[in-house]
Amino acid sequence: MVRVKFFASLREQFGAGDLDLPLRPGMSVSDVWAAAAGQPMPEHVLMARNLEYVQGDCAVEDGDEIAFFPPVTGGAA
Amino acid sequence: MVRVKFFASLREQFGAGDLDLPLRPGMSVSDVWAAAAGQPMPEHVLMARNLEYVQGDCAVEDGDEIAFFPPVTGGAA
Amino acid sequence: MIEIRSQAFDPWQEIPAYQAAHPELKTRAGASAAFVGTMRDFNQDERVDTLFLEHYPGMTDKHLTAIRDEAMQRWPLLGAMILHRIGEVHPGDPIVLVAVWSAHRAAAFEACRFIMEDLKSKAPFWKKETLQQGERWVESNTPGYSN
Amino acid sequence: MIEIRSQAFDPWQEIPAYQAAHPELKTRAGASAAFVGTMRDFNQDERVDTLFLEHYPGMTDKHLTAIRDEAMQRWPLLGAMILHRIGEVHPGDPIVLVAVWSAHRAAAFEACRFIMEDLKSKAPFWKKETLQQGERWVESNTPGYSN
Repeated sequence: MVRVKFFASLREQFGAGDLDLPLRPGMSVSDVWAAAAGQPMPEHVLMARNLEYVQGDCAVEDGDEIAFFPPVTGGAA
Repeated sequence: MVRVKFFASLREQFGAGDLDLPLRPGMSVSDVWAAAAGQPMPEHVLMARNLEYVQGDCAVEDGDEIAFFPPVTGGAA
Repeated sequence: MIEIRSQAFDPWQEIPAYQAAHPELKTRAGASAAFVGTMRDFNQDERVDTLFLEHYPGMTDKHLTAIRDEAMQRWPLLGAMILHRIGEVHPGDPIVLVAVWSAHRAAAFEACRFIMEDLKSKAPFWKKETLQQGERWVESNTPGYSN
Repeated sequence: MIEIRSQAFDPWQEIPAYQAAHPELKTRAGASAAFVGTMRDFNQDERVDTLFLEHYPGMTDKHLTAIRDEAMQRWPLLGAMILHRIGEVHPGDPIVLVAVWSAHRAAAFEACRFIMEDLKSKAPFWKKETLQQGERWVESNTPGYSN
């Protein structure tokens, strides 16, 4: 199983809750996006695997938490 | 007349009070030092004329306030 | 100290509270530098009424801790605090506080700015603005260096 | 606000007091940066008991005002305060406070540091340290940039 999370505008677009997906052999983070979102990934989407930033070609393992979110805008001014 | 002031270590060395000197024609700030201190100027002494930093060759006028002091050490850390 | 807080805070009370909890700073830290980011009532020429700050719990903590640890490694800091708001924020409310302590000022100035820039580029927070009409997600941060 | 003060002050009370006196900062200043320089109990490996801060009245005011004005010209600041102690100071006492406010953070960080460096190199203050044995004038300031 892979736990999928979306944040901010992506969360509003693809659903507020967490999503569990079955792990397929050789699955990458981009594959998780395709399976969960069902459409091409927009530009500038950031990806994290188990709370660390990764690229789309990063391999996914059973039990991973994969997150997708837009550019971060913390802080102020 | 020229009002002469020393600060910090120079004040302790050359007297705490202000000093009034007669103005001589063509007098520079360095000449004021020589007349007031009676010895060569140490390295790194800073000079001000009427509250503005100047060099030793700056001309002095009647009524000026001339100050001599070591490198400044305000602020902290 | 790293904290994500869902309630309003006063940075000028948080800093002395941190100092009181770290009494060794008092006579050893010759320098402290602090930055406070506050919600403005205008952004991109539009009036903003409220701001909602979302984050990624777990990842936020982890990244703020990593940023603080990297700053402590790069500069000889005696203390560092990062406090960040989440939830609903109103104009004039502080959003982020970064404060650092060191023996001398160069480390304090540089580490404070480093932490703030790293936070803005890496920590997973997102802002949604409520305008006079409608809402919008803030799409990117303003640049942190003027050149 | 520019002030030379002969009594101890608490920077974390002075900053909110300045903000309270300038209510326009509250929702317009997205960024504030502050620096506090505090007396340490050690300098050059020697224990320091007290510090006496002398200045050149008139010239100090004039130069701090000029430094503040130059910073306001170079960066779009919404507010700036410089507060500097004179007289007898004890370990842990704040000596200098510089705080600035601006819409965005780059100006706040840069102006705060500029004011502090300019103050240290130009404002006519001098420090005399009382050690366990004897006294000494501090001869020069530590460098403000690490490179």
